[in-house]
Amino acid sequence: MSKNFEQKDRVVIRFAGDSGDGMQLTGTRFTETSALFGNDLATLPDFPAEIRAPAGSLAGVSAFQLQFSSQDIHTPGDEPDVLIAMNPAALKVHLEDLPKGGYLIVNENAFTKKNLKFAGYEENPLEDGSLDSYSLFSIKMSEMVKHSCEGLDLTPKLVDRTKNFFALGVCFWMFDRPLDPTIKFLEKKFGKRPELVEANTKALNAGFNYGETAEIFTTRFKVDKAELPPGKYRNVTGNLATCIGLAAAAEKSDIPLFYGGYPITPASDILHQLAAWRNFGIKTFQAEDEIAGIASAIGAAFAGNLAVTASSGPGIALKGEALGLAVIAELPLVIVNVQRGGPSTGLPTKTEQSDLFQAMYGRNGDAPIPIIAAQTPGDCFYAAYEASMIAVKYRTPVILLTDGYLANGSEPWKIPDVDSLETFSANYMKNSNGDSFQPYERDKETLARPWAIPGTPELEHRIGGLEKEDITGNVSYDPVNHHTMTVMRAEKTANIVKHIPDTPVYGESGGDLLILTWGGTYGAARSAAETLLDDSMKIGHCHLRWVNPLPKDLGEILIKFKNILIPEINYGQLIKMIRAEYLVDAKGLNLVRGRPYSAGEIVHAAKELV
Amino acid sequence: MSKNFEQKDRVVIRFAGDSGDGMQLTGTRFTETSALFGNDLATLPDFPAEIRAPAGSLAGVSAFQLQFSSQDIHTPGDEPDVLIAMNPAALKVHLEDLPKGGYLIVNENAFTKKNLKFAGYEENPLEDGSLDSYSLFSIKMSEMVKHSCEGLDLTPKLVDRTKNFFALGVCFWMFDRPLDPTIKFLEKKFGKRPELVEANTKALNAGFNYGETAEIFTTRFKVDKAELPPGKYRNVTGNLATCIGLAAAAEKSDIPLFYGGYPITPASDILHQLAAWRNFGIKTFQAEDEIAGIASAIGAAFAGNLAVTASSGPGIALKGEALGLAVIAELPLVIVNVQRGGPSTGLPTKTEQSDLFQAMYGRNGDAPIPIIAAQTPGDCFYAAYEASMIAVKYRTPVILLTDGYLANGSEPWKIPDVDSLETFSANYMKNSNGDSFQPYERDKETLARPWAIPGTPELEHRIGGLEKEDITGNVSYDPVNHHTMTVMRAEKTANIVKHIPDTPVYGESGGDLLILTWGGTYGAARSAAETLLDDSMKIGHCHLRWVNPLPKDLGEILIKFKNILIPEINYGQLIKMIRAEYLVDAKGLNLVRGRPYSAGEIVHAAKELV
Amino acid sequence: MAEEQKTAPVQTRKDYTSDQGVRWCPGCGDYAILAQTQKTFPTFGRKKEDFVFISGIGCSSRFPYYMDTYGFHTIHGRATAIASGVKLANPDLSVWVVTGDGDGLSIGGNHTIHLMRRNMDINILLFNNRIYGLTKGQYSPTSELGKVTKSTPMGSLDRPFNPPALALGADSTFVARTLDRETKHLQSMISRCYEHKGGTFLEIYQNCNIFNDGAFFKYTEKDTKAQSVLWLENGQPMMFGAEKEFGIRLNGNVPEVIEIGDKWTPDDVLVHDETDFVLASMLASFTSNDDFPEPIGVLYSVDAPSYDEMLIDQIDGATEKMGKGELDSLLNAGDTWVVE
Amino acid sequence: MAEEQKTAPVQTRKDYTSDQGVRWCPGCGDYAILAQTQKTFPTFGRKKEDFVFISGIGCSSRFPYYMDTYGFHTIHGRATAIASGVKLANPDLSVWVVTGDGDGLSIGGNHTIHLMRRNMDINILLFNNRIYGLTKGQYSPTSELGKVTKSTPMGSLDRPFNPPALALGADSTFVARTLDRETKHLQSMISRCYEHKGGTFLEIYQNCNIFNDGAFFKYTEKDTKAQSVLWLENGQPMMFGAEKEFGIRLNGNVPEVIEIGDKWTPDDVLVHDETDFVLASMLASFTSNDDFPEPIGVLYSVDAPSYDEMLIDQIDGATEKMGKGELDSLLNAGDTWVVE
Ligand SMILES: Cc1ncc(C[n+]2csc(CCOP(=O)(O)OP(=O)(O)O)c2C)c(N)n1
Ligand SMILES: Cc1ncc(C[n+]2csc(CCOP(=O)(O)OP(=O)(O)O)c2C)c(N)n1
Ligand code: SF4
Ligand code: SF4
Ligand SMILES: [Mg+2]
Ligand SMILES: [Mg+2]
Repeated sequence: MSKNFEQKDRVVIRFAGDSGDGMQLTGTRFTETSALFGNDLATLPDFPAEIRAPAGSLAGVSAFQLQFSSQDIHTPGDEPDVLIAMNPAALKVHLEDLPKGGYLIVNENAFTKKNLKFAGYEENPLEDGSLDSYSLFSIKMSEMVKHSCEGLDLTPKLVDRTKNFFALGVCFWMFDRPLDPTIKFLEKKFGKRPELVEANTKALNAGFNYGETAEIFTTRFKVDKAELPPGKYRNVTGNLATCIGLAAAAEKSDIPLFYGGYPITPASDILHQLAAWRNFGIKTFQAEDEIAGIASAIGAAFAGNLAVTASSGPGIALKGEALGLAVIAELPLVIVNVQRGGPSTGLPTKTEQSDLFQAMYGRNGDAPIPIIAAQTPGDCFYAAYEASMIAVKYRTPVILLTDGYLANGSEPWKIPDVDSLETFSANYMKNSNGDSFQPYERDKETLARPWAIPGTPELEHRIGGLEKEDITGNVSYDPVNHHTMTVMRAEKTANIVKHIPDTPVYGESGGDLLILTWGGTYGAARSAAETLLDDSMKIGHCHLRWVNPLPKDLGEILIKFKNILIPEINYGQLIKMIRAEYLVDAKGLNLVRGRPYSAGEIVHAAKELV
Repeated sequence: MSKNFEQKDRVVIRFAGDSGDGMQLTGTRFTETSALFGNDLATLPDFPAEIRAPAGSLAGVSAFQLQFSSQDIHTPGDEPDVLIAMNPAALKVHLEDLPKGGYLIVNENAFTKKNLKFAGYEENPLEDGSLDSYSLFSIKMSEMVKHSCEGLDLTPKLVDRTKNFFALGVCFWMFDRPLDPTIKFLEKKFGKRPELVEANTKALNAGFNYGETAEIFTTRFKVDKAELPPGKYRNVTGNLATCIGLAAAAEKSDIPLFYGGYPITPASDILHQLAAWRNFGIKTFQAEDEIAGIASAIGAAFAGNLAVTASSGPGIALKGEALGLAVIAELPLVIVNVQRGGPSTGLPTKTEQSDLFQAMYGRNGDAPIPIIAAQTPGDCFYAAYEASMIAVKYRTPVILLTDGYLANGSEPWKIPDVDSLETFSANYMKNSNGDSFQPYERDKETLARPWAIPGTPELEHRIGGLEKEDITGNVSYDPVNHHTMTVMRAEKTANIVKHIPDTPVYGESGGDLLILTWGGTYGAARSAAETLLDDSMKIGHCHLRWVNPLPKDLGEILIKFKNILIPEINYGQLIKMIRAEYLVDAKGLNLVRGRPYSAGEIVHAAKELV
Repeated sequence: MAEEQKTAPVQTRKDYTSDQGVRWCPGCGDYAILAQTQKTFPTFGRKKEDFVFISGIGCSSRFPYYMDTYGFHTIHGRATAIASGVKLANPDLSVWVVTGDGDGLSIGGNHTIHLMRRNMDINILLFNNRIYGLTKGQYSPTSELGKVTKSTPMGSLDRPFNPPALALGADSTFVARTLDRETKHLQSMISRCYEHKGGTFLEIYQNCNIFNDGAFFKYTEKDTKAQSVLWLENGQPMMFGAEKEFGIRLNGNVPEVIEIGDKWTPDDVLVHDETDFVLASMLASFTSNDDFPEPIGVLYSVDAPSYDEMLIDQIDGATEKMGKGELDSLLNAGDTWVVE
Repeated sequence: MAEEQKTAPVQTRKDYTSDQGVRWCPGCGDYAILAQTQKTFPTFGRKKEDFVFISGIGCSSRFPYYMDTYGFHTIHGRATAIASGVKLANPDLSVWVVTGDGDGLSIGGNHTIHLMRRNMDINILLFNNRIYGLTKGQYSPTSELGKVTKSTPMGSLDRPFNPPALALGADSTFVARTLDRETKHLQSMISRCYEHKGGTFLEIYQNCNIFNDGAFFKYTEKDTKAQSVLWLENGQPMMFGAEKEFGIRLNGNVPEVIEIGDKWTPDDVLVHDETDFVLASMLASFTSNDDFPEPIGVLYSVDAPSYDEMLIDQIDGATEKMGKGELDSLLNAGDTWVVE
């Protein structure tokens, strides 16, 4: 029986189930398949805090949302068009986001008395009519997979675990996606256990066939390829892109990469990924804590490596003192903060932008550090590359801010041409030209000091955390020298402004409202700007890549707008910097809920303001 | 032979010598004597960085300046009227500050070839005429004390060590001060070694008599008692005043005092002092590091103590993560930062105000903490008391900022009447009134949560660093709750504004220029304001005690002035907060030299601006 | 152990069970440890409001939420330091630290060893699963060399800590080890900790069935357990095996395993003495050493004054000597003068 | 010790003397240690640009400024961690950490023990003066119990660390002790550190004549030295006293001091074996124990692969197996598709 195909520009689909139901995997498979198909897309994994909650509980619900589209999109979407709920708890948690009329696919077998009670349902919502306003597809998935796996030598528990692939099969049918890439994936993942490959493949097929044959679905959807710029693409998460960016910087500059860090959600994957690239000569060191992580990186930088440390909020807090040492020692160093919900342990698996001030000021004394922020998962590559380049060129620590949303979210990423990447090199000091070596004699252009690494004959010298004498680098307690050096450090950072190109403004270059953003808020703000411009509003969107120093043309841009709106996922940080610097009465949008803004929320705030 | 007495309002005297010459002791003795005499005064100890430099070297010079006056004064003075230089290095380092015509007293015996060379003198300045423009008194002090100590059973080295008391005797004569208190002091200090008491007393007397009999001095000076408000006085350093303030808060509130910390210059004396007060039931714990210091304090706070930790710049940086825990746990805690020169190890023995931003933002997430700053050494008492009170009343960590200048400097301090101190109490939760206990149910007025301490029956409960559910305090990952709690924490801090009285403005309440200060810059700014007002300028001086939250009337004050000048010993921190908050084009005075401003520098900057 | 304060009503496990749902993976060894703790505490006859559980961060560190006592789930690695503050503020409390091999030995290693050397009267329960559970499977400082984990895809390069050896090196006054699956032994070790005056260190081998399943099966599963575990009992010869057919003997000062029979009799077997530091060091060196059985039980226990006790003594002594401090005299100390 | 690279010109002490004025108090034990280091290094025949000195903060941590090698005077307690990064970045360097009892055992204790367990090929020189010198005289984690200092006016309440015991507990592969005043011994110990493959821990008793004068006079002054010091030599019986009239004997597994004469002969004396962990633990327990002489020399030395060495092996292995990584293939890894 053939069904109608309805053409769609974009679809938002959300998979939700128990932590044990494999929703992250399911979402990722759908993502990869759609990426390979050629859609533009953006994802939002949303897993529970680190502890595994009891099966079936509200706390244990894990979800993965993605938007895929035939057009250029910037966010994982505001509300889902399709919600897959694998159990009552998932339904309970996520139903409120599904607009009336939305598609709702559930695993009927999971709606047992016990699970219903666990989720806080008095009645079975599949039966009490409370879901009447949605397009409900209640499927006995567990039963189905039991049938499809008949004859295989597997425990009932393992059989039941395949039901996410059944659900995936249904979705693949609905959106007309090929099964092949997923089958190949299964073969690779479970290669050593062919019975698992078979069971999951059967479940996947069963789901697809169910869509095809069951009477219940009346429509299928077509979401065409997006018109992406030509090139070769792959799908990357932000953390992966960060790793590739760092590795690329090391390869291009021919400086060995060293990573010192300590596991923490959501930054750990950076360590995991880099540790797997030993054949690139990359050295990773899982230290005993975050302090040792950055300390080892500082040591590696002193010894001539491209040194990196990464962590998240609380771990970055621990690095503050050592960051000060990197500042005064003027050594290249990249510090990645994959921001998460704070304060304290806060919301470890949720996203937030609340560590901007910590990046600016989280250490003693006047200790300026340049800060760059990535704007999309794929952009983490460029941001990491640029952070490395600036660190080396200017001999300075650089903080790279990403966040949980960027780190775990993914998007199709156009693979850059190796040759297109700006080259840079270590420029290690090789000899002292006969004169006595001056470790704090600076390059006129960059104000960088020489990088003379241990092992180099005749450049033996000593540095340290006490104030240094200008030029010689000797310890100095001289009052005037201290002022000179304080100013020098400030100017060295400010000087990086030279490197920052003119700031592009999307939309109008002047008018009623400028939306000013940094970091992961980019996508939602850009979508909002598109909507507002479609409504013929006189607005612009300006996104900051470097937060410190601020671009030199920003002041001129700001004064061309009557209003300035700064949405941040924090209680007001960039806004304070902008107000202090430009004395403009910018307004903030500050909803601190551990999740990205929807474009709609920014549209709403913009309209309120104008 | 009687000499003329010249009447003076104020005198600035600076003792300078080798680290081994006892200049800090000499200065302190002069200070105590002048304080007892009834002068107003202010002091500025200035010792070399922590390492003991070789005797006679420039790096080893230690100095102590004080201003004493018959009037109300606010600073240790800009330039010395009298410089005592015990060796060539001390002369070399300090001569540039002595105005032409100033009194210069030197120990002629120390001007040996070796010492001269060490200090970088080619010629002996006592002989080459280069000191002609000063009133030079070159005294063979070492020789004198050798004579005065004749017959005592002491090594030549120990005899020579008494020469600082000879110099002190000369100064006592010059300014007509009694020797008695110093002799008593010597008896107490060297009680067990009577020969040292005798030797030093002899040296002191010899110095005094030398003034009396030698032909070289023609003038003595009289600096009358100051008209201080009536009351009982003592001389206190800032660190001592901080300790008394904390102990007083504990006594008044009847909450046991706990101090957990790790030694660091210039905060260590707080630990030393509190450790000596065991009979007050004060518990001090020298932890293995700063993190354990604050961690133990958080534990003690949880268990119901008035918990305190203190450190300086780099040590405070280490406490950032734990501070976040104190914020989310909403426990009373006082964190003292005796600021010093940064970044990194920086200038450990020099003063600076560059940790304001670290206090505001030095931790992950949105984690607001109220900040109070002491303005004079004696004011450290009140600031510490107030910090404790607010911490307990509002169940919040409070940061108290002092600095090296306040901590080591001293002034006459009017001893407060015990009864005049505002009382407060722990208000521990005693029982749950039969209902189940809600650890995050708040007081309507203060937004404080209950303090239910271990050992209390029926109030067993659990708290932690994960986001808490409003009211219950249970772990919550709910997005809306997180926003609610973020706002709540911000408002709880903002709410302390209720407690802050109207901001007094010294001088004009509107006009050409407002000098806005915080912390230790108070004294120089107030002196500058006095000078400017004497010059009939339309200026005011406004000093902030609470930096977070800012007082509610500050905005109204600022707009009444055409210009705002913010002198800070940092590269611009309060100024950014003020510009962001009030959108006023305030200007900074930012000389970062590890030492306090002179009043003259602020006068100069003010005149430039208007 | 602070002074016991007996309380009348008899407590049950329920008294120590909080209303929070337990959130560990099904099958996690943490459940057993929680259960035994909740069962053992009522036997102490102590008022329950006197118990405080402090933890850091990790799966194990969730523990305090499930005990209906005072509890504080703090930050990673700092539980021991925070607990020190609790104990010093109120030495009458019975303070327990729950920590993991990452929390207590990696980031928190320093606070742990300092607590031990100070002999702070605090009980440390270290849940050693030889893995980072909460952050999803990186190797820990107790993971065996060469371990393949998320952060060491080609095998780890660090030699592991031997926790009892470290504790002895840090001069702990009580060092013991037990297993999550040995309910009775676990209970008895918790009781021993409670009874010990001064700091205690109890390492609990705990199975993380998700990221490091079976790490201790050798010591817990029927077929291997008897030959692999040396159950330590003070004053008893060190024998092991299904029939106690093996023993530990000192050959000079070198330990060796002997088989009881023709050549050796039980009299040749070394007798355990909990107060012997050198013996304890030797036993600790058996850890994960294939030539020897794994020592389980109390390796070392000696009495020494605790820090908290000495602090109180110092305060009492000072108060006796100088009189109870008065605020007024504090304010008026030193040289003073009066301005009229 | 990384591979030695011989260099032609003969070095002298001057080659290791920097142009910075030395700024310790006159009489400080640090001078002697500096002098012996500067004298010993030329004997290694190593290119001097290969030496790196890393220190934390403290009087002792000023050390790198005075050595004309590469040097980094870092932050308090982190020298060992920073040194680890230096060594991993360039294993060909000879990396030395200079630290104090506060720097290396108080704030930096954790990094120190982790470096040891990892057997990172770095040499730690711990200047133990049992006091905080730089901050002007607070007690340290090696100060004796009851010590009156600035921060403990009524006496300290912490039992001190025993550094060699701690190092053994942390599984260090080389543990030794020497004295500032024993120039020859000091030199030989520095050489032993240099020669040892893997991490070394050398505790140097150092006199702080300003804040803790005479802490080790018992072991350095003529009248007490002979009876108080046990000079350890591998393979030699443990004898001491002016005439070597005393010895250490094992009574069962309990050590005791014996006097050679009627009852005991040198044959009864225990022979030192640097590779015996239990023996080393026993020797460590003599520290500051009045019943025994103070063990000075190499307590323990065993070979084990170093972390840095294994890391290089792992890189080489991976490169061999997977081929040297190419940026292009890294960029193009995983599922890719082409948009035309
Ligand atoms: C400062 C900081 N660093 C890192 C983390 C991340 N983190 C949480 S628990 C943990 C390790 C957990 O291992 P372990 O202590 O062995 O406990 P387990 O989960 O195995 O019980 C890590 C690295 C954190 N929460 N805070
Ligand atoms: C983070 C930090 N905390 C504290 C200090 C202050 N401080 C510097 S050195 C030191 C202790 C020095 O003792 P030790 O390591 O024994 O060295 P010594 O001076 O005795 O050689 C302390 C507490 C600091 N510089 N930085
Ligand atoms: S991850 Fe391991 S340690 Fe953590 S709860 Fe699950 S089984 Fe237990
Ligand atoms: S204070 Fe002590 S350790 Fe420091 S330099 Fe002086 S004598 Fe040496
Ligand atoms: Mg673990
Ligand atoms: Mg020391």
